[in-house]
Amino acid sequence: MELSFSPEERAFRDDVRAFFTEKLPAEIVDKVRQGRELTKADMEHWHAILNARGWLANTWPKEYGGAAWTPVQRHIYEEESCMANAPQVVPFGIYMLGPVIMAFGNDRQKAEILPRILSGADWWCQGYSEPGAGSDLASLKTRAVRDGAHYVINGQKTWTTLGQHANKIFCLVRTSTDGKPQQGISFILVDMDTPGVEVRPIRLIEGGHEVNEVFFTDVRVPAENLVGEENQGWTIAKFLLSHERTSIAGVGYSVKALDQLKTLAKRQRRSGKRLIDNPLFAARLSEIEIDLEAMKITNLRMLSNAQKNGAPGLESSILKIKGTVIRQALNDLSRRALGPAAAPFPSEDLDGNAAPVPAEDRCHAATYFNNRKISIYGGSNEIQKNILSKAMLGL
Amino acid sequence: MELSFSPEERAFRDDVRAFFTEKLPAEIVDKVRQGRELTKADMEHWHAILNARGWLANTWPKEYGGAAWTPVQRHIYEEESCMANAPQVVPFGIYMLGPVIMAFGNDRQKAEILPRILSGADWWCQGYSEPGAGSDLASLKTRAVRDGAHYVINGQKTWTTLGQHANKIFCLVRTSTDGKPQQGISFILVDMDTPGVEVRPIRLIEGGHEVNEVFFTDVRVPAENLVGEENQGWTIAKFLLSHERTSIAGVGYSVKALDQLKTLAKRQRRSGKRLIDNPLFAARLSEIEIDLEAMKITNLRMLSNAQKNGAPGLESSILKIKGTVIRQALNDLSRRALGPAAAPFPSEDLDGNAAPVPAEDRCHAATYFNNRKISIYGGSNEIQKNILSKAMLGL
Amino acid sequence: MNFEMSEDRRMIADSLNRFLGDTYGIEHRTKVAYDAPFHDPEKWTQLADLGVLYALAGEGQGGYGGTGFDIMAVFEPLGRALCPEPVLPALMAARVLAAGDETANGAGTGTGTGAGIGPLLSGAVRYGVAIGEIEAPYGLEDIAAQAEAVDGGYRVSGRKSVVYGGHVADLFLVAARLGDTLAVFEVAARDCAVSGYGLIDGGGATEVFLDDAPARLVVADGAAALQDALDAGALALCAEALGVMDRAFALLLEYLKTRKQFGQTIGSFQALQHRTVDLATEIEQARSITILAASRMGTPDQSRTVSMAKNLIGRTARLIAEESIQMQGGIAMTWEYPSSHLAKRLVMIDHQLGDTDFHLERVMAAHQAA
Amino acid sequence: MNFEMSEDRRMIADSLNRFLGDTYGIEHRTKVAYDAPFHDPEKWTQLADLGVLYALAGEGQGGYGGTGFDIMAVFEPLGRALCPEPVLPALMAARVLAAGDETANGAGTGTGTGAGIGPLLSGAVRYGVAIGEIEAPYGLEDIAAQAEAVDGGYRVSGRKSVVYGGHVADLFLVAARLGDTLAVFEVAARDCAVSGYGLIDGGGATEVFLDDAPARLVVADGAAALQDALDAGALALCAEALGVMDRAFALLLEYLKTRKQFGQTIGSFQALQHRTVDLATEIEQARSITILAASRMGTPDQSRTVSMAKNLIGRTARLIAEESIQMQGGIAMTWEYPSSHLAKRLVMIDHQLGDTDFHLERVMAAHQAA
Repeated sequence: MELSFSPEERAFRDDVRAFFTEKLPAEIVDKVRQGRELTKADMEHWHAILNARGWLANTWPKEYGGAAWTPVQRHIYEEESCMANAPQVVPFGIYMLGPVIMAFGNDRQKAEILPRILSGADWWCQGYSEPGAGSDLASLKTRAVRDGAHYVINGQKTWTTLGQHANKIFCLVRTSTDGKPQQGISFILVDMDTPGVEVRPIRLIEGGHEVNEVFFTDVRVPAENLVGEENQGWTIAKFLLSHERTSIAGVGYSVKALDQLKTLAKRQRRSGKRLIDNPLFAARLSEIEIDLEAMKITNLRMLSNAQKNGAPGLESSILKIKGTVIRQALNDLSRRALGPAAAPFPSEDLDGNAAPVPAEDRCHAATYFNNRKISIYGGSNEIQKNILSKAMLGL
Repeated sequence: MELSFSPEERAFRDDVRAFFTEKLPAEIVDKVRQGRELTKADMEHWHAILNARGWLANTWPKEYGGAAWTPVQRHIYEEESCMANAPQVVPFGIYMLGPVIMAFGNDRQKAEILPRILSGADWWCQGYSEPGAGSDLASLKTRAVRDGAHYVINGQKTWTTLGQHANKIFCLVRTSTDGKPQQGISFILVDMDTPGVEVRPIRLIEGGHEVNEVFFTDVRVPAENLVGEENQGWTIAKFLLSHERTSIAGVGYSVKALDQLKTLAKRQRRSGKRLIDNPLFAARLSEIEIDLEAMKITNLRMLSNAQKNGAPGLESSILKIKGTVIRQALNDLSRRALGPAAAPFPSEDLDGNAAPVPAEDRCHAATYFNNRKISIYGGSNEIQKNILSKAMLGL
Repeated sequence: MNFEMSEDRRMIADSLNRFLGDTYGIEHRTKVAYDAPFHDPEKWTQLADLGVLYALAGEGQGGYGGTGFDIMAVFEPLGRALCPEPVLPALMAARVLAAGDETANGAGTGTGTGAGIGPLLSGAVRYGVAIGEIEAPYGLEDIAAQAEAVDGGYRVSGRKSVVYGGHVADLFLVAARLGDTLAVFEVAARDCAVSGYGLIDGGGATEVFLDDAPARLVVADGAAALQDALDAGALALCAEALGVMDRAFALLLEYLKTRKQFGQTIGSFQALQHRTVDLATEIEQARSITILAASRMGTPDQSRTVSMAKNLIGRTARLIAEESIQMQGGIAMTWEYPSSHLAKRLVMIDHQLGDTDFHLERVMAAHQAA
Repeated sequence: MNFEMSEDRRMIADSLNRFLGDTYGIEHRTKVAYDAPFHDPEKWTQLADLGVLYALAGEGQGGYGGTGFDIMAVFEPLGRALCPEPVLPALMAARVLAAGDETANGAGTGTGTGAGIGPLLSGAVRYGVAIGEIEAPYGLEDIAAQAEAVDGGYRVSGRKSVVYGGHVADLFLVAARLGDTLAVFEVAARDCAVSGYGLIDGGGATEVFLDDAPARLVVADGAAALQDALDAGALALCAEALGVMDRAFALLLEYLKTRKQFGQTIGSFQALQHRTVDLATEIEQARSITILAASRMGTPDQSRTVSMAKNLIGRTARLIAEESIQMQGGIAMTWEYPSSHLAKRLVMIDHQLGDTDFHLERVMAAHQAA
């Protein structure tokens, strides 16, 4: 048993840490720390900084301009990224489309698409979910009908994250209704400025705009925009779902959230004492801390497996389930720690003097509500349990 | 809204309380208080005392020697019984077979069976469950084949509570394999001393003997022992299950257990303080107390409905589920409160001096383990949830 | 034993349900609840004209209610409609002003009401009840605001935080230390610096900055009156939560019965069925404890029982909120769908007038004192 | 980073698993665990002959192990077999005696071992470790037993409660106050009044009554040595619990796959599937925290991390116990079926060397001190 990282991995951690210290813009750190929304420019700026260092496409092979990190390096990066209040990389081009193109795309697609992801020329978004088909992708209804050298797409996608910033979208569409519902699905790329594509914002529970509906009305897309074979979409979708799940536990976020919560609990006062000295609060905080310490090791154990076996196993579903539960429990405690001061709607109008809490703690209620999503998206925790029950336990 | 009992009901409570003070034998109280097993003689003694007062068959109509209590009176009696550490009435004759005979039995059966339940001449036990058919009664396999003026019974029953004391057993048996599995079941009465009946004890998790297996090998039973029509057993079983569920929440037990726990928590010491002054323990105790206060009202609300509508509704399943959860949580806390002293096996060998806890708290671990049964028997909590989901929520 | 509402109270509840159902639909509510003034002034007037506020005070104060069951009858419909109108501060102010009346007429430590309770009950004058502070969010013990007698009147200084409905209040009832006692003062809104804001679950509140603000003494020894107002307010929040929960649960149930996944209604999945039954069970329990607390108003057990109720409501409301979002999935995460707003209210009620832990500690203290 | 057991430790674990699997089946276990002497003396000798006890001490003490991972390697198989042999007191005694050795050879406050650690590791001499008292069940702070120096030796008085394995001990290591410090003494079993009894989850323990019992000083300033023994013991219990949980879960899974109800295997019911996945998840977490605690033995973080592990193990073990009974139903309530005994051990481990709350408070204290 050896729980620590190798000397090389520790040196890598030092590099990452130094990079964040030098290159991460202070105004972006402030926004992340305070839980405020980043602008499109913020995200593009950060991508450019990462790309200049060669770290944007950290999981891509070097031949495509990637960093070819091991799962452990990726993990170390994610941890440090959270601790430094760095923004997450927008995943749709880097972690989702990129690997799909490398695995299923043709040479032309590789040559055209991958460099534009790195350069920031394209902002991709994802067209998977549909109204009425949340976790059940096989039932999707958006049709793509072949018409000469084009496909004509009609239908609606939803939950398209950051679609308001995107110029491109990759979609799962139905190209056939023969056979099982999974068999008639294809993976296709669409320019967002094609006539007939319309993006409508969805406002979320806490008031923010991060997801959208995307409507397709007689949208004509060149047939060469198909990735892989026609009706091969289900294979691609499964490839994507099983890909890149080692950081799915969100341990880095939780570690950061716990840190912030401890500071908050030492500042807040209840009945003349620090909140951390309230036994009920301290007990809850400590229980979550213990769960999180265990989760860190669970994550490393599965990472170690992934490093050895090439790919994460089913256990990644365990990370997803327990990781989201822990994170939501921390969000819950941070909200509670504020007492009545959690209630004001986060808004630029609330100037420093009038707000009952400092800026870095003003979004805890909003974050709590917004993060109810993490146990729903990417395959809800219920779906993960169905999968584990069958595939891991054999029930 | 009026949460209190009527003047008549309060007077009744006074009567009950006075009765317990006068008539309940001290040596029985000690055993109940300490969680020790009662002997057959103890239970018969108590039945005789109750019967002398006319309260043994408290739910039976007066014409059969019952007390014809309202649901509220029954509830008040149960509460006081728990508070007084009185034994429960052995339910099989009084609450189960009696009502069945009154509803489905013929005149001869009524005349022969009911008086002998009251007098204690017969001790009935229940032959429902079978190995492999716990909550799923419809799948029972014990066969009764008509042979002239007799049925010949072969099969096995299990979980027969206090069967070791009984001279009679009422059984559900399969008399037909035609149609749906529910349709071929009959309700029949068997003398335990008939050749071919064998009782074998089942030892439970905590070491006690309260349930048994009963084996039937070519047991010849007179055909007139059938209750109701042949193949009417399912109807009778459902009648029994829906009957008499107002005290199913076990609120009285929980109130008593909470009382005892409070005393214990003021006596036990941890880190130089009383256990009740430990905030984590006090918080848990208080949460359960709150749940129990709510359950008392929930119980009364449903009782009030039952009083009005004649029979308890589906809500009795809610009482069962939540009532058992609360009781088990109290048992859990009582066990924990003892610390290491919970560990000794309760035994007569442990004399007062050598045991690390006083006699009244010596069985908390055993009770905790034994009471895991209350969420399993009588239709497990999972079965109750299935029922509620369909019948109450329409899912 | 009888668990039916009296005829009078059913009439209040029915007329409120009808009024809110007809005129305060979820779209209207969402429109007004999140934009200044974070409620609908016209609807406020209509609500007052219905006589709802009179149900919150006893006959001695010119009302026709004021018991625990009256509070339930009013606030449950408000919850069901997710109504952001500032009725809660009116209830709490009425309790304090009534105590002011009593002490003024009795032992003489109070000074009686200024405008009188009449304008409050008619809806003409709106009060904010300013008790909590940043370092004393829930309890009375640590209140730091100070008052002093000056020139035959009083002056009050301090900061009151997250005063619900304070953004539209004409007058504030302010808890402040006067020598050794905790007193209650009336301060005109124009004499304080107020800075209002909207709340994440709709409705509005304000910070109140008092800097030697001229004040009228309402109750000199005000701890009991304030505690009574806090208890009545907490009971009202419990009843409100019941209304919200009922509606949230009904929406969930409807969703489970209609929405299909993998070719089946979601409600046919056993894991969700069992969780839904758990929710139904907890809602019954929440209703029971609220009924109990209502019945104990005005008895020596008032505070302890209200704390029990607020604790259980806090636990249950969060459970319903989280589970109803989780089981309905993405749709319940959206602003457009009522469940999200119901869930926010259910969670944030725990931040008003004492959270689950605060009230649990009061129940614990009762055991530890024995 | 590497989460595989070293070759040496895998050999210990494998040979233990093989020995216990071959000779300590559940029927044998149930027979010996609940009747005096509540273990199997012959098996104890064989276990010692396997060299298992040597794995619990470092090379300096004549052993070949003694690290956190050695403790895991020994106690997980013991748990899997639900083995009632008194290995735990041997581990804890070895830690204390080692500290005695060190202090005796070092600063001189200890007096060295009497019989020496050798007979303990060979299994020839059995120790009981007598720390807890009725009013000081888990912590060292409130120990009341008193020692005094008499005639060049020592005498100890007091009562020690629920001393695991003490019913078959030759010698006791007793924590007692000597002036201002907490010291550790060795007392022969024949010099105390002992009253042994069986335990509800199998195995035995004793009350130890000391009345001016002649004693040998082992460590004069013994708090650190005792804490180390408690930490090592708690880690051993965590590892034992992992073994028990794995077996309990395997039985549950088998039951779910084979037992039918309403014509389907029970394991096909989604509500049970989800709960079973939850159990599997928590078992992974329990293993992780135990690995972490094992890795921190001998570091400044030892005590705090062991407390984290014992807390999480306590929570998880109870969950597995309760859920495995509930999901298997009546059969798991019976003495004849192994699940019942596994469940009892899982629950009762929380009553040894500090329960979930005790250890949680130690973790809380670390935050509050900062």
